[in-house]
Amino acid sequence: MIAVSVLSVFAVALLSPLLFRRQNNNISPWLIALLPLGLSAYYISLLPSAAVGNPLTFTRPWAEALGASFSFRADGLGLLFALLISGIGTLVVIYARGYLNQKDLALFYPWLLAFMGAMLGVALSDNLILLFIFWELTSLSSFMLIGFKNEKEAARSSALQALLVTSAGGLAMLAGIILLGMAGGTYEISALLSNRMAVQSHSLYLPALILILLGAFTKSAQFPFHFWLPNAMVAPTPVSAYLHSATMVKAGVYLMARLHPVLGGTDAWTYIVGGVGTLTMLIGGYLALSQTDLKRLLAYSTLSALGTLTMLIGLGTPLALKAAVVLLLAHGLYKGALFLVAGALEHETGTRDVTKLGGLFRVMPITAIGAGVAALSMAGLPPLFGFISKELIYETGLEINLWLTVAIVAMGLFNVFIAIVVGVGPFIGKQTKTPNKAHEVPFSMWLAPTLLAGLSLFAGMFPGEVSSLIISSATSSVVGEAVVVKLKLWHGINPAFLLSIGTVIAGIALFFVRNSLRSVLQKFEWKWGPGYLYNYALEGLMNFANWQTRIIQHGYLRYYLRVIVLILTVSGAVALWRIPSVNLISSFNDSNTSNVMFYDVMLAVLILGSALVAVLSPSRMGAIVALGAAGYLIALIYLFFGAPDLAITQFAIESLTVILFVLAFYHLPKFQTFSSASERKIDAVISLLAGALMTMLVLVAVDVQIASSISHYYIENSLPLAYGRNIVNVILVDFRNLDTLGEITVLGVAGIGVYALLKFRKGKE
Amino acid sequence: MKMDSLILKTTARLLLPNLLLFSLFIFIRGHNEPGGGFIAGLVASAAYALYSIAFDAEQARHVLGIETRLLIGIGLVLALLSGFFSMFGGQAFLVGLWIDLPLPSPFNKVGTPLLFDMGVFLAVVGVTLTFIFALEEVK
Amino acid sequence: MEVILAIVIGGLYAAGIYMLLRRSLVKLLLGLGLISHAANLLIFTAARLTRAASPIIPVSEEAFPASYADPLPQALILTAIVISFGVIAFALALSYRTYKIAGSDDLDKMRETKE
Amino acid sequence: MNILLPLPIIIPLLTGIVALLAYRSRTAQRWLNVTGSTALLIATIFLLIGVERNGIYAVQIAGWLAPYGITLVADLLSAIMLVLVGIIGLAVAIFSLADIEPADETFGFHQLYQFLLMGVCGAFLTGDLFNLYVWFEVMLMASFVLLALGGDHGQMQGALKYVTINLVSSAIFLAALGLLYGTVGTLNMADVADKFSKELSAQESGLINTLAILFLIAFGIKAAIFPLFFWLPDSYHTPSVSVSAVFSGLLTKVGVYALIRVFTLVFVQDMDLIHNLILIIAGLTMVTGVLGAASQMEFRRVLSFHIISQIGFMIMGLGLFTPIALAGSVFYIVHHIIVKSNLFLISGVVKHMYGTLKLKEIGGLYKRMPILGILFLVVALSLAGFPPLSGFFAKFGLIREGLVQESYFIVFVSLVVGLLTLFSMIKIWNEVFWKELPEHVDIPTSAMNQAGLKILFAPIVVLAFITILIGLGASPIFDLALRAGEQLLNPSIYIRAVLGDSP
Repeated sequence: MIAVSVLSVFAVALLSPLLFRRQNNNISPWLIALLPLGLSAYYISLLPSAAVGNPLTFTRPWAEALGASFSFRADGLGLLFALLISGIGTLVVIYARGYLNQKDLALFYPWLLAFMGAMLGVALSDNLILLFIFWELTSLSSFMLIGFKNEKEAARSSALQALLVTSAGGLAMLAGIILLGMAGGTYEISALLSNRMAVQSHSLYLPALILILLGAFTKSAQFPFHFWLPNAMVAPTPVSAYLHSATMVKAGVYLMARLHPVLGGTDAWTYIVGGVGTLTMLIGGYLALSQTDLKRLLAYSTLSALGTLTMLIGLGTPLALKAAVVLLLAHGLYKGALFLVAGALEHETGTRDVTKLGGLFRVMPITAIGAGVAALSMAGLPPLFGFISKELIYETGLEINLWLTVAIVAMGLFNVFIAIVVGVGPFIGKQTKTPNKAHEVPFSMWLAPTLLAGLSLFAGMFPGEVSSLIISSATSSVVGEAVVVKLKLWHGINPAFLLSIGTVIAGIALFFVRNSLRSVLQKFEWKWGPGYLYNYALEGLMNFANWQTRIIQHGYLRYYLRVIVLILTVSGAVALWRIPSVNLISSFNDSNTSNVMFYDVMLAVLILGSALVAVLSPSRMGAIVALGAAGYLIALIYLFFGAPDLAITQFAIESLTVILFVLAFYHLPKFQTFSSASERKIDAVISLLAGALMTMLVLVAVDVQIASSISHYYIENSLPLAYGRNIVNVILVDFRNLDTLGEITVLGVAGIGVYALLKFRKGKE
Repeated sequence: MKMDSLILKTTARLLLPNLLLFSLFIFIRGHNEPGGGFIAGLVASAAYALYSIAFDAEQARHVLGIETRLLIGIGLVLALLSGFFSMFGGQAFLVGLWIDLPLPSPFNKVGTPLLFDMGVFLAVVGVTLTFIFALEEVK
Repeated sequence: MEVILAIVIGGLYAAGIYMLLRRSLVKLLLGLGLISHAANLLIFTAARLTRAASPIIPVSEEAFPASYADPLPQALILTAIVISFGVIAFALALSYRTYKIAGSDDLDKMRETKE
Repeated sequence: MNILLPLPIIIPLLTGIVALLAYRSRTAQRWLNVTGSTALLIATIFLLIGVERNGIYAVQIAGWLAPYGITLVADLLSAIMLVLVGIIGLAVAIFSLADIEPADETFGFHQLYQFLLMGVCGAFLTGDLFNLYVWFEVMLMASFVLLALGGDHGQMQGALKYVTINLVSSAIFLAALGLLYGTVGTLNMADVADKFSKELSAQESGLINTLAILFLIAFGIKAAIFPLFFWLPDSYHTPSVSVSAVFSGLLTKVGVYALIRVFTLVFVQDMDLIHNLILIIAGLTMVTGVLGAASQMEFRRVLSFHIISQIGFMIMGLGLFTPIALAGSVFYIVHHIIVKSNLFLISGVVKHMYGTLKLKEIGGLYKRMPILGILFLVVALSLAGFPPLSGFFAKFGLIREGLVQESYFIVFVSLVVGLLTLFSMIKIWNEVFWKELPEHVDIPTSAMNQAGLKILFAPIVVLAFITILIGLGASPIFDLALRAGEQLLNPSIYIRAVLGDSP
């Protein structure tokens, strides 16, 4: 049933275009939304059994030789994710109906749903290979969605960037998964979880960890791989809300949380994951400060949140993990809402520039309320869920050390500022003039943000219920053993609370100096970031590829041949040289040099002479005649050494070849010398060396006899069994007649070819 | 390309049947003496090649009386067919089958290898003449 | 004797390869011819030479004399000769056509690597 | 099995000959081509089923004892390759009905096509090294003509290089054969293997190593490995699309097959050095090929360079030399043949739509033909090793085995190459499907009617479906590949099947 829940999304994705075959179909999006809605209900129904540590599982064998199996498992962490995915998914499906036009929807929903299915697969897989498959599918569907407005160059290049960065990480992760499988003896996650000691003491632990983390970091846009996420904001806003804040980018976080019980707890884990997370948290928040584009602002703040999550998982204390799980949910709710608000604003006003937006409360009150509540949650004010989350994070910091606390407080400060800029700023003050005249958005577009904001409020009001329903079991999955989490809204006045008040006040203060803050920060913009490096590397790669291809695949046939001949000569010579007791002198031994007669030498000299003439002759006729002469002389050799059939055939073929050459050369140009003298010298050396190699090969081979020839069989059986006295002929037409069949086929094909080449005229039938 | 020479023409006309007979001779004795389908085919083509040089390709084609590509096809078919007989008897492809005839040697043994060789002969003639005629007919 | 033929083979290969490396299409064709000679002679030599009788059973006899030339390489060479004959004929036609279209037999001018 | 084994040679030969005899009728030849290809597919499927159930088949053609006559042998590798020939043969035969120009048909396309298939099948079936040479020549000769058929400028330039370099390869092969025969006096692969397997002197094994190098070079040229692949990218984009599709699927794979065959059967003694050499070559082949692809801006040229890059993956398994690695290679070959031919076929539809394959002059096809877009994406991503398509499992098996064998360098290279493959596939996607049609370009009013398009689409859809199927049903196919790999690493089974139980 879990498997069905995942696969059903893909099935609907495939079928959804059919819903849009009719023009102007307003109902289809609602129909489609029923699917994730139903899935949410289903996943909620699975929560109780997960909470008591008895998650629903499903396993079918698949590619067993490779270790892949079709197994799913719905524990607390998986269900928390699945609910975020299906719940926010439902709202995004509805939202998109208002945001995009009818024509685009038919191409949009399949990919959105494919993404949803892939994401559910990631969350619920219990096999690392299966998880990886879904993981890559999220990259692909994300690629298609980022590039949705594919006429735009920016959309295409951003989509490519996101795909390349996440796929690169994905490939590293694949290697990491394989190593982990080797260390832990299985790819089944639930089995690995109980195998922690074996994995962590294995020599492959560190490489596996680093490689898997590379996958998680790229996916979750951790520094220094963060740059693709802001660029991905070219996607339609529903996509940004869904993929790039609430779900996909958290896949990396999910993976780290999922594998924490196996891989976590070591120094390497703490320093790498915690360090990278902290860096990302600060850099993301800092970069957000100077942004004025709503979506980029949100994107950078998402980076900061992802960094925070990573940091918390890296720290790995029970408190930190609890804080991570809570933040995961809180962030999904408020950030999703804020993105959708941003989309609504852009949709209505035609701009996303916060400096151009103001006073929209009057015209868009419902959106404004949703935005405000979500912003308050983000800023961490009670009684919203964001407050609970923030308090936990502050406590974590205080629990560990001062420096971390400072970093966390800075993050909190950034968050307050961003929340106000995005969720409050556009709605207060004087109404500004915008490209389009703003109205309240339609129902389908305000439903999602307000509902998400409402959930933030609800969760903040009833933290106990939320924690017993899902947070506890999710935290248990991350910690690796059963823990009970009791969340409370009010902890009393403690250091964390005091810090909260401080950051909120400071954040509001920052908001009032936002313009000068931006102008100061923009002066310090750092263009040599990893994004720049990406472009530089891509360009460098292209230049290198072009250069390499020009060098190798230059189109000059003679240089191609030179390389091949040189490789043959050099490798042949090396191989010969490695044979013990081979040297030039020993080849001229008695058996090889005996039995030489005068006319043999004459013949050899003549053949070599004609070859030389063929090479040096300035006239075509001379060369052809020389070639023919060489052929005839070789026929004589055949004749002298007991091969009359060969001799006759060689004679006949040579004559015909000469005729063909003459006929063809009649139409071809005279000999010309194109190459320079030095080229000719080089070629002469190369060919002489190659010739020398062949000579050596023959001499060595003639000296070695591993087994004697099988020919005695032909001699013995030719007459009694094949009724022929000419054994060569019998071999050709009987013993090895398949060769001959192939050979006359070659001839026949050559005939067809010559005919086609010489007679072909375009258009002639 | 063609040579306008009366001597050549006469020679070619005279040589053609003789060379063909000679090629048949080479073909038949090929199983026991140097010779066989290849060589015979080359000799036969030489006869037509000479003719085509003396006259021209078109007249040579006329004397040949059959499209050269068809000749290739027939040659290949014969060679292939010779391999089928054994398959009908449940043996492998291309196994030689022989029957005895009450004739003097070398005609006393007739078998599929001869048919095969015949295919080789025709294919060689067809191909060689395709080459030569096509090259001669190039404008 | 093998030494002599080995040198001849090496010489033929050298000549053929040298011709292959020329820029002129026409010379390339001659190179192919020379290399095929060399290869055939190589098979012949590598299979060991003998001045003994050719592998034909005399009509008067039912069995074969003790010393004979190995028939198998001969059959192989025969096949190879015929195949290279077909190949060279095709190469000639190809060169003719190329020359007609390109208007040159300079191979360096035939390097359409980019499209 | 007496009947079944030579059928993959007989069927195309007979079809080709009949088509040659019917040279006057274009229609008859078209029907013959499709019928013959269908028959071939059926025969090869039966053969695979038989070999899978009963073990290696061997038939002594002409009925002579094993090392003396020519033996046709079908082990699992051969049978798998033959089925692939059947599939691609039929797919491209159908595609060609709408793709090939009438003039090319008149001048023998269908005949040549069948002769090509015959050569390929012969190469996969034969158990005799010289016979392998003959099949190589059949295949090459047919490919020469197919490449040149149509005779335009680019084709001639490509054909010249293709022909010359392949002839050089044949010459090296022939020389190696001659030397081999002189040394062991036999040409039957099983017999050679048998004779090599006894105790050898240092000089003997040294010579065998030298011969192995010669074979490596000769087959390496045909397989298009680094740095011997020059002929491929300069020619594969020139002929009609059907021809490049069948070339891309089958020809280089014959070279790869031959490499796998001789280096698992014949040259198996003391080959560590050569295995390492093969791994290095595999890495370089992957990298240079994929970089070449990245630098190209023509649809088929990109695809051609990718063939090279993927040859690297195929021989990677040979270099690792374990059952799973060889299974990975076999699986990779299966996947590659299906996918690569299909990509060429898709390029054919594009060519019919736009009249060109230069990426700069194409665009906007996603909106025009979304289904073709999706098909391309499925196939291209499979090529890039994207899960859960066929390419993923192919790559996965190789990479896993590479890690197990601690050959980290080649694993690293193959991962990076996978990424670059994705990059250049996406380049095609961006240029052909996503980008808007450049303004200065006019779409030619396509002469292709709906019926013609359907014929073009049919094989594409089927092959894409097979790609997905291989991915989702990876298990049985990988198991089959694994058994093929195990068979390859136990040459004694093969030798016994050919020579019989008594040595």
